[in-house]
Parts: sequence; structure tokens; C-alpha cells
Amino acid sequence: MKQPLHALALALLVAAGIGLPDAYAQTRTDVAVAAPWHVSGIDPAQDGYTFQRMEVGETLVDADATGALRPGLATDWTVSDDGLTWRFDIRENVVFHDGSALDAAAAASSLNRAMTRPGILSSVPLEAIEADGNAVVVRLSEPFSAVPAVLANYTTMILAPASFDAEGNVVAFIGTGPFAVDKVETPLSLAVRRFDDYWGEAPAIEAASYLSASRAETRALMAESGDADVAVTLDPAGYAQLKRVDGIAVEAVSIPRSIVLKLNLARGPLADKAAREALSLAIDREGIAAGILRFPDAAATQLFPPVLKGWYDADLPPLAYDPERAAELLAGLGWEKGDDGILTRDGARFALTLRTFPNRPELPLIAAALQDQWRAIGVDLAVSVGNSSEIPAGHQDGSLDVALYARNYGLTPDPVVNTVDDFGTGGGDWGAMNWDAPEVAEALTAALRQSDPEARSAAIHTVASALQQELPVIPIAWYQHTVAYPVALEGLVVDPLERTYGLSAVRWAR
Amino acid sequence: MRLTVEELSVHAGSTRLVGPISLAIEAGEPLTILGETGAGKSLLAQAIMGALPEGLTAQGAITLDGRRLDTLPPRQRRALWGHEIAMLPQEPWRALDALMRSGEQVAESHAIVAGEGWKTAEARAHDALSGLGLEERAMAAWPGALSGGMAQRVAFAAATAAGAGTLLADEPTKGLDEARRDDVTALLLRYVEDGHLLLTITHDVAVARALGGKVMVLKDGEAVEHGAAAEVLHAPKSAYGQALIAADPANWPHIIPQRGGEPVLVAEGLGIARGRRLLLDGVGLSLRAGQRIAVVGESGLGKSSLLDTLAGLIPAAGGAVRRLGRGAAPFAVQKLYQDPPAAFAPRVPLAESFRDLERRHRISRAEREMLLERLGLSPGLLARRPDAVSGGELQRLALVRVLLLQPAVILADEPTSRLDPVTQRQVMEVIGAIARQSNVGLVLVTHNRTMARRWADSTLDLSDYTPLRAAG
Amino acid sequence: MAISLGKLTLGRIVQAAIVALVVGVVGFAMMEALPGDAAYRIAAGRYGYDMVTGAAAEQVRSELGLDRPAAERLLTWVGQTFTFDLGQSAVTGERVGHAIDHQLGHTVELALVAVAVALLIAVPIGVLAGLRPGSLFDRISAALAIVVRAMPAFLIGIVLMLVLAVELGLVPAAGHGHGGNFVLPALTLGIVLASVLTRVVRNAVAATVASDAFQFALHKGLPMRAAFLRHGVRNAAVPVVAYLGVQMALLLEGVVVVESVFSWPGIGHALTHAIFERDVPMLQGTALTLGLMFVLLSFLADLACRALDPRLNT
Amino acid sequence: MRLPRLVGLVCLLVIAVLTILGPSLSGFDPAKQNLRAILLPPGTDGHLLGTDNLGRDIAARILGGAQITLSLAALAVASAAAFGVGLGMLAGWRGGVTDRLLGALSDAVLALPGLLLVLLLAAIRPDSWWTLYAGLALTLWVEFFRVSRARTRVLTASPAVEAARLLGLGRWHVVRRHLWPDLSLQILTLAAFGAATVVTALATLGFISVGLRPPTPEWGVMMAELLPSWREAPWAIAAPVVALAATVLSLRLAAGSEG
Repeated sequence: MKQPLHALALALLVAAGIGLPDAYAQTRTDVAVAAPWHVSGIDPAQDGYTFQRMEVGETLVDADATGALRPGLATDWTVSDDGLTWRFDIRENVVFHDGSALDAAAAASSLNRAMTRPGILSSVPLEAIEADGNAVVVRLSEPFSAVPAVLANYTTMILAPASFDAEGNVVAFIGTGPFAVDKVETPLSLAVRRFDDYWGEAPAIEAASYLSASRAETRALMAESGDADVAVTLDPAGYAQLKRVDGIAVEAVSIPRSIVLKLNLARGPLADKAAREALSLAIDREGIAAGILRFPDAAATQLFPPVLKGWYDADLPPLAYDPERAAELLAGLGWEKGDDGILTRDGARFALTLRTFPNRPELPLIAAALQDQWRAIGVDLAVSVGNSSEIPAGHQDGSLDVALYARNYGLTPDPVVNTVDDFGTGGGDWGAMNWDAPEVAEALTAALRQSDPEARSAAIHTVASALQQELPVIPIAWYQHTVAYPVALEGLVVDPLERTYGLSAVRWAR
Repeated sequence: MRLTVEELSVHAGSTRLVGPISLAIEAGEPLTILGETGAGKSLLAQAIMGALPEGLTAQGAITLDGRRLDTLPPRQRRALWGHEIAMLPQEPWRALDALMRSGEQVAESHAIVAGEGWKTAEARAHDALSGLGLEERAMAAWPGALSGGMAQRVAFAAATAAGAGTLLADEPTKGLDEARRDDVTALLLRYVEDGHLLLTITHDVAVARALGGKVMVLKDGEAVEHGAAAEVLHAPKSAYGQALIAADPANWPHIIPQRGGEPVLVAEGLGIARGRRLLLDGVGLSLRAGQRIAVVGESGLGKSSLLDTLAGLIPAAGGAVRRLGRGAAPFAVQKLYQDPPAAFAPRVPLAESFRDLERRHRISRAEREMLLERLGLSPGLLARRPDAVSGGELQRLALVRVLLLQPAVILADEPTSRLDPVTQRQVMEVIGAIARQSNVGLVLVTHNRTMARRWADSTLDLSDYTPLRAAG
Repeated sequence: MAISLGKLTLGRIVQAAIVALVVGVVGFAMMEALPGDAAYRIAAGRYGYDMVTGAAAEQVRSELGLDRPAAERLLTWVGQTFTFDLGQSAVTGERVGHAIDHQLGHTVELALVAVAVALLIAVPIGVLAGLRPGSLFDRISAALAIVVRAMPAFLIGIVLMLVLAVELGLVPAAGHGHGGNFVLPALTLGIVLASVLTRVVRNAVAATVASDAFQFALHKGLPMRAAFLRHGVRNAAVPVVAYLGVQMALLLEGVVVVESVFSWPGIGHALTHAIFERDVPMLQGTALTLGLMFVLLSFLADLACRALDPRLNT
Repeated sequence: MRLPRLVGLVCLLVIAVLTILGPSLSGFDPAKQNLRAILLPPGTDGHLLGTDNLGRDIAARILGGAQITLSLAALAVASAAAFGVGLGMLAGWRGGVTDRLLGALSDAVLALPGLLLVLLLAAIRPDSWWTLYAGLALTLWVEFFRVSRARTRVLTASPAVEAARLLGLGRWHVVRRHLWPDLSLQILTLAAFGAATVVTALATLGFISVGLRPPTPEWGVMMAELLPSWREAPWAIAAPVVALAATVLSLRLAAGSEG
């Protein structure tokens, strides 16, 4: 029990106000990361994204900051003419952290195991994944153009065979990345150290640590006090504060994640397109972006943010803020204001319940803002802050009215996989609900199957404009990913796809 | 050795509580101060000691062997405690630290105050305590397990361990029965014979008589008598002095024993137990209407338990209690308590308690007024709360409350032990007279055998019924 | 009315059994009554909220047999608990027993240092105030204690983190691993405890000094220091120790908040997450452990009281 | 009446009056937002205490919050007192099996850390205030129970009660004349401390987002919302903190006896 005595002595020192020598003076070789997400397990399907961001595990296909695919553990890949067979050539002389060599068989078995767990692979029409010589062959039941993009997702990270026990549970995380696992203390911390036999360029820093700090204020304070070098996902106020601290640089990068309002079109008031349009017109997006998110240009003009090239359509008419127009539209639909200021139509009140969750600090605030803005046009919105899973649960059992969340369209570098899940026939847990739009479904399958670029972008255009007019989902703001780091930490690149913290490319100045 | 006090008075802000008093004590000639409880006697001792509680101030010169004490700065005055001047506390069982063994509390005085090494200190303490008649077992016992008498002796040993030449004893015999009282008095006499100065404060005339030397009587904070014990105790000049001496049970007139009416309460072969321990066995008692029986015995023998059994509050461990004639009526057996204020609801004016009783038993107010008058109590008293009324008046009010129910039997558990002698005598006379007129049977529990003989028709000595004796 | 040691121990064991039962059944019943579908919540906890889909929830439901009738699941849990097997966490899959050992260790360490800090603050202030009741120092420490008691623990924590970690850079702000991380959470918790403990110590000392026993010790000639050390300390300690036993509830509540502010991997942190993620086995495991820890600490306080005060174990 | 107690009562009176008058006093609607005027310093555009992170008037929200927080505190304490004292008297008076049974029940509830009980109840119905009230009341009653049981046990053995029973006075007389006058003082003190605990607990619950549903202006939720911008707008977070401290301080002073 040496620890408590040691701490007691420290407490005394603190009480006596004696300054400790600055332990961080000499040039450092380690980096500490603070982020809100738990490390609840070492299974890639669970919180695997942290192992990918800390560059412990790697995928067959990689993507650069713009989302363009590039070789990862697979040097190149080809697709058969009928689009049903993909071949990925495995990179030569790559070594796992336990020293064993990476070959096609190891890669295939790792992917097969990933198929048995929930993850991105479940949305691909897979027949089989086999090893053939030094290549991994992926057989499909129907053409699916985004296979390489899917194999860039963290749930498809390649682990050494020794990582799994008989039933396929992960017993140790043995990847191929530039850093290897040093110590995992679920649910709060992960420590990694440099893997000297890494196939790529060796990183400058020797060790890195990841701490899950769920409170945004704590992360901001850790950045300021130097206990965390890289603080990720800051709350708006924390971001504004750290901007003023010298020695600390802050970056806000718009990422392919949008804050959206999911509507259940089976609900009476939401069935009419004009009503949805009115609700959208009543939202003061600039006010929310400037007042709550503190990024004035985060106000969404359409669903897909500019960073998603090809999907963002500049000439779509932008969403506007016009409460009077909204009131006229609703009046046109026969809604009259009752004495409590809430609209009623043949006896039914225009009252809805919005579900959101507190893990992202800005969501409850935006919910409160929407509640006030919709009340101005006579819509009674109740806000229920609960658990994130209540939204898909509400979608499945139809109990959902409205939901507010931040949807990630960059799960795979090519957003088509997400959009198919969200807006394909029958809608999606995190997409449209009870919205029948056959022409959109057709366009989506075309985008999925077409490899010819013009045809693909035409299909995407139809989808984007339909979403903008029909508004099954009302976009609010484009998500800004915020990071704070000491100026002395050189070479840090903030990845908009949130695939990596970029630790392998940084070094301490001096 | 000589202690002189000139014009000593104690004040609480502007109001004078006691004094001015002048006195002198020489070696071999103790001074005993007598007077009503609450007359400020203890304040005098505390003033001399220099240990007055917060907020009280003393004026007047105090000199010990020619050295002025009252002008000493507090730190030097405290340095005299234990070395030159010591004080024996009122309730020794509260003054001893419950969390330290008795012997050790005496040894620490020898070791720390007198400065002897711990080894010799323990030996000294052992000799002192055995000299006072305490066995080994008592020395090692926790203070809570000691009897009143033993606790007083331990306190004495601890107080005088450092050889203090002057001892101030404040009510040293309070709460002790006669035998223990005489032990403590002998202890103090021996202290005087060793050439020390003794100032004793007591309300017990017998203690003053035994100590001899000089006696001073206080009334309303002033000395009404001051002179040699022999004179003052036999021919007091002041009215209060005479009343005080007359109040000593030894000077009470002898009662003319009476047969009393038909029996109201009979107990045969009664066994009394507290918890699992059998205290008394084979107790027989037959109480007739208007008759007075006194029950005497040392404290801890089971007097109160006997009363509770007779009142039906606790079951008898053997034998039976039978209520006859008027005694059989409901509420016929009532009880008077040792500490008068504790018998009434503390935070409620007395009038309300009486009104509840009258409403419960449909008794008219006139009856209450008539009884108050007979017991010499002004109706205005009822407007006050119990803690604002004197002990004597409260006990009489308790009697009124009981008489309202025309009881057949009144069980009195040491009703006057907390009162000073003069009030005690008045209350006992009133109880006796009313009982006779209302034809009520009375059982009085007391540790004062003289009072029992002078007041009751017959006496029951419980020491005849202790299990050992009964079995033997 | 002192009860014998044997009876006291038996009483505490019975209380522990009651706690186990109450926590288990009440915890379980409440989780059953929770709105929404447990499978979805658990899936969100496991796979991150982007991945939570109907399919993921179905897989969790079948894996954990959440469709079995509630009574059956409760019986299996009760059966397991008696064999000291608290089952598996529905979210992380880790054995609950193992997770709790690991986290309980952290919380106990934190609690011990916090109590030490509380005593370090409360005893000196309490004694000084108690020796001079009504003095300016006494009144100021009383007002200060009340204001600190009024402050929620998270505010104290943030202020301490700002002053000690950010401004002065003396100690790490949050996290765990090397020794320094202890200081802020323990200091916060210590201050929360000390705010109430100071008054208890002050009252105990004031009462002891005014008692007849202490006055007689002085009248015997003992100097103030010796009288206080030999008679004051022990007599004042009895009510303080008795209070410490009851005060554990405040400590455990403080732990829940402080651990989330300072990201300390303790049992309090696990408890709040278990509730949000509807991780039934983990919730019952942590609640049971917290409850039993409380019963154990009150029992230890009882024993300490009996050791100090002989009158209790007649 | 000692000075501190008087000061406490006066403060309580002021707080009570402000609470009854409520948000209308500040001339603003506590829920009305103005996203372009967030975190204004006190005194600007008529906002006495400035605006919060959604541009709402802080003074109005403090007054609105007072109504909710203090009424919830009063309700929880009142029911905890009634429940606790009632059972306490019963246990103290009856003794024997009833006493042991109720004692075991109170120990069991005490063993379950208060916050856990409230968390579980609040998690059942995250947005309804009655679960919060039930949780808080359940954790508070034990204190009242233990104090009243101990006092009742002492008083029933006292000569005064024994005499009353001998004189044929019934149970209600004993309760009205003997038990209640003695207990009422201590219950008042416990109630003040209980209210202070409830107010602080609500703040803690707000912090771990189990508290009341937006936009209810509750002090605890306000602290949690305003905490992130404590460096940018320290006066914003100061408002609920000072309100909480003032309320708790005046409760304690009014309660009188040493806390």
C-alpha cells in the first residue's frame, strides 16, 4: 500500500504550497491523448476505433485526409468484370507485434472472424473471404462497388491469429501498426509503445498513452495543465478558452458528420412535406452554429458537408430561416393556434417528443434551442435526454417522434455504404423513417453498383436533391472535430475522417 | 497553615450571587458551610479554588499562608491546583474519566502532578487506595463499575495525591446512604488530623456535627450563622439556623404508630429481580388504609425494583401482590418520584398536564383548587413550566396530581432525597398529614433510617431479604 | 444499553445479507422497469453508438438470453451470487468479479487517502475550535464548513483542478497510473468529508472539555496539555469514530461524482455507467459491493468505538 | 433569539418571498432564448445577472429554479420527516420485535448509498420529478427515524411517562405532551440539514445528467450547463452557486444548533 503514503506526502507538499520541480522540462519522447470514448474492450468490433486511431491496428485499405483510398496492408486490389470477385494483394515482409509474419491466410481468417461480430461487413452482400496464394479473395452475391472502402473501416482491422481463442474472442490485440499495446486498463486507459519492426516509417516518439475522460471540462483543463498533450472533442466553451492560452494550438476541422433531426413520417403532423419544410424554416441554424457550436460556418445548408466531395452539391437551394413563411405553411395545412399558443388541427395538438443523449455535450443544448424555436411557431416539443440506443429502439418499435443526433457519414471513406443503410428501402435506424421514395432507392443501388463516374454522380445528385426537397431528415449543422495540442508538438495532422490521431508523424520540438 | 477570606462575593455580570463572606480556616479546625441547595455554596468553593465557570467573577481577598491568591494571574493560580489546594467534586462517579481505570487516575496524579516516576507512582496509588479500604478488584475496575462510596474514595485519593495542604469538599456525601456517608466523614477527619485545612460544603447537618470545628450557615447568599460547631448546631441564633437544625430527622418528633383501616395492599413471599439477577426473595408486606410503612436498605439492594413490582410496573419474580378493598380500584396505586421535575412533562406548562388529567378522569377544577390550597400551593404556579418551580413545590404538586384520583396506595421512592433539610421536613409532614386525612396507605422508600423510624408506623429492612441472607 | 460483541457481529452479518438481497432484487426490478429495450442499450455500450443497429441489438439479446423471463434471470443471478460469481458484464464481457476487484482497489485507495486528508484537515481545526468555543476562529470555521458543505463535490473538484493543476502545475489534473494522480480526487473528497467532520470534532472536543471529568483532571493539578492528551483525546474520539461509521454514505456518494470528474477508474464511475448502459450484472455487482463496503465500514467503526469505550462491551 | 438564527430566518424569508414572486420579478421568460446574446455580463440590456449559454436571462432562471428546487426540497424533507418520525416513535414506543424489524429496515436502506437509490429511481423515469422526490425522501427518512427512535426510547423509560401511564393518560397524551415537544426541536434541525442535502443532491444529479428535463430551470442542471463556460463567463456559474450557498447557509443558520 505504498501508493497512499506517497500520495499523502504529496498532499502535504501541496498544502505547504511548495512548487515541485517541473517534471516535463527535458525533450519528451511520449505523447498523452485525452478523449471522451471508453476503451471497454480489446475486440475491434468494440471500441476498435481507438486502437486504429492510436495506430496499433491497421486495415487492408487505408485512406488519406481527403478520403481518397490508398494501399494499406494490401498493396493493390482488382475487381472481376461481373463485379462479384475482389482480389487484394497482401504486402510483403509485414510482421505482427508478436513477430509472426502477415500472410493472406492470416488476413483472411481475421476478416472471417470479423464477419461473426456486428460491424460494417454486415452491410456488404458477402459470399466468402478466402486466401489465394498471397492475395485475399472476396466473393460477393451481388455487385458492391464500395468493398475497398468497407475494408478501410476499423471493424476490419487485421489481427494476428494468436489474438483469438477457440470461440473467436479476442484475448490479446496483436496488430501490425507502428505502436504495440503496452497496457490496457479498461475502461479508462490504454498505453502503447513504439514497435521497432514496423514495416513502414518508424515514428519519432517512443510511447503514447490514451485516457478516456468523459467530462469535456476535464479534457480542456488537462490540455491547459499539460497532463494531456492531445485533447480531442472539446466542448465549445473549452475550445474558445484554449484558443486564448499561449503555447497551445487548437484546430477545428469539419468532418463528414452532420447533426440531424430524424423525423417519423408516420406521425400525423410530420406526414405532409410542407409541415416538414415549415419545421426546417423555423430553425435558426446560424444562431445555433454561432451561439452553441461557436463555429458560425457550421450551419448546414444541406445534409452532406462540403468535405464529402461528390456528395455535397453547391447548387442545391440552401436551407433558410424564415419563421413567418413557416407559420404560413402550417396555417395552409389547417393548423390553428390554440389559446396555449400550440397549433391544433381537428382536435390533435402539434406536440412531439425529441430524443437525444448527453455523450456529445452540444446535443442537449441544441435540443433546448429547437424546443424554443419551434415553440415560436406553435409546435410543442418535449426533450428527453436518455441513452443513445433509445433512438434505434424507437425506430424499430415505431415509438419515436423526433430524434437529434450526430450521424457519421465517414464510417467508410465512400459514404455510399452509410447512405444506402440510412435512406435505402425501409429507411434505417439512423436515417429516414416511414419514407417511401422508390426513385431514391433506385438511385442508391445504381450508385452502389455503377463503376462509371458520370452515371454514379448523376445517381448521387438525384439522392441529394430528393433529401433536400423531401426532408425525411432535417440537417442542422455540420460537425466540427476539435483538437488542442501544445505548439511544441510538431507535425500533428488532424484527420477529418477521425481514422488516426497521427501520433506516428509527430515529434517534440528541440 | 492558615486560609483567610475577606468580603468574598461572586457576581454574574451585575447581579450578586453570593457573599460578601469572610472566614478563616486553621490546621486541625475544619469549617463546614451549611445551607439550602442553590444558595451559592459551591460558588464559594470554586471562587477560592479560582475555578469559577465562564462569565462569573469573584471579588474579595483570599490569602493562603500569607500569600494572596485572588491577585495571581490565572496560569500561576492553576499551578497551585493539586500542589497547594485541591477540590473534591460533587458527583465523583461523573468526575472520574469513564475511559480510564480507577487506579490509573490516582497514579497519574502521583506521577505527573507530584512528579514521581511511574513505578513509584503506581505503588503510592496502590497504598493510598488500599489505605482507604478499596480491594485490588476495585482499583482495576472502570469508574462506571464503582459504587458511589468507592468512587468518592478514589476521587479523594486522586485529589490529595500531590500533597495539597488545603481541601475544598463540595457536597462529598451527596447521594450516599448513611453507612457510606460516615465512611467519607471519617476520611475527611483523618485528613484534618494530618494537619491539613478542610472546607466542607454540605446540606447534611449530621456531617457538620461529625466534622466539628467551625460551622457557617448560608441563607440567600449571606451568612446567617458563624461559630463553633457545638454552639451553632445546638443553639442556633438565627431563625433559619433553628429551622435547619430542627429539620434534621434526628430532631423529628416520634410518630404515634397507628393500626390504619382495612388492608389495601398485601404482598407475600415476593421475589424481586432486575433483568436476570434475583435481588430480593420472600418479601412480605401488608399495607392498611392510612398506614405508613418505611422500606430501608443500602442503595443497590432493590428498593426501587420492589416499588415497581408493588405498582405492577414490573412482574414479580416470585410470590404475589394482591390489591384489596379500595386498593383494587383502577389507578388506586400511584407513585411519587425521587427527582420531582422528572415526573412532569418538561416542555409543557403544568396547567396543561393537570387539565389533561382532569379531562381524562372527569375531575372538576374545584377539587384541584381545594387540594392546592390544602397543600399551601398558589394556583399561579401552574402557569409555569416544571423547571421554573422549586423541588419542594413540585413534589407537593405531584402529590396533588396523585390525590386527584383518590388513590388507595401511594408508593414514594425517596421523595425528598434531592431536597434540602428544611424543605424535606415540610414535604414529609404534608405527605404524612394528607395520607392520614384521605385514609391513603403509604410506602416510603428511603436510605435514611432515622427518618424512617421517626415518620413511619413500621419499618421493613430489606437487608433481611437478600437472597444470601434468606437462603442462609 | 450496550449489546454484546457476539450479538453485534451477528447483527451486522444479518444486515449484510439484507443488503445483498435488497440490492439484488431492487436493482433487478428497477432495471426491468426501465423504459426502452435493454438489448439496445447494451449494444450501444458495446459497439459504440454509430454501430448500434437493430441487428447488433438482436445479437446481444440472444447472446445474453435477455428474452428469458425476468424471474428466471433473477434466480440465476441470486444463485450465482451465493457462489460469489457475479456473472459477466453485459457490455464489456469482462467478469464482473474481476472488474470490481480491479476498480474496487482504486476506490478503496482513494477512500483511504480521502479519509486521511479529511482527518488531517478536520482534527486540527476541530480541536482548536472546540478548545475555544464561541471564539472568532470557531465561528469562522463553522461558517466555512457550512459553505463548503453546500458546494457540490464537482464544483470543489473543478476549482481544485484549476488552481492546483492548471495555475500552479503542482499535480496532474486527472487520470491515473503514477502516484500524483491521487492528490486531486483525494483532496476533493477529503474536503467534502472534512466540511462535516470538522463540526463533529469541534462539538466532541467542546463537550469533553466542559465535562466534569476534564475539569476534575485540571483540578487535580494536571497541566492542560497532559489533561487533554490523557483524558480529552479518548473521550472526544468516541463520538468522532461513531460518526465516521455513519459518514461512509457521504464518502461513497462523493466517490461517484469525484471519479467521473477526475476520470478515476473506481467503482463509483463504473456504477453510473452501468446504470446508463443498463448493464444489469455490473450494476448489481457494484451496488452490492458498495453496500457491503458500507456495512463493513460501519462494523469497523463499531469495533473502534468498543475499543475506545469499555462501557459498550459489558 | 441568537443573532445567527435571526439572520438565518430573515434570509429564509427573503428567499421565500423571491421564490413565490418567481421569474416574473425579473421581467423575462426563463425559457426564452436569444442565441445571438449568449453569456452577456450582468447588467447588459436589462439582464440583472446576465444571460446563460443559450442567451436566457439568468435571474429569471434562478427564480424559476428556486421554485422547483425549494419546493422539491420541502416536499422531500416533509415526507421523509413524517415517515421517519412516525416509524421512529412506533419503534421506540413498542420496542421488541417492531423495533428490531424497523431498525433492520433502516439499516438496509442506510446501507444502500443514497445516491445509488436516487440514480436507480431517476434512471427509471429520467424526466419525471416524482422519482427524484421519491429517491431523495427515501434516503432522508432514515435520519429522522434514528433520532426519533432514540429519543422515544429514552422518554418512554422516563419517570414522567411512567407516571402519566400510571395516572391512566393514554398514548396520544404521551405523544402530544412528552414526545412531540422534545422531538420537534431536533426535527427542525434535521429538516434544515435535510433540505440542504436535497438541494446539493439535485445539483449533483444535474451534473451527471440524471436531473430534470430541459428547459426546467433547476439549479443543479444550470450548474452543469454553465460549468463548461466558467472561465469565459464566471458570473454565469456564480449565480446558481451563490443561490445554492445562500439557501443552504440560511437553512443551517435558521436551524440554529451546531451542524
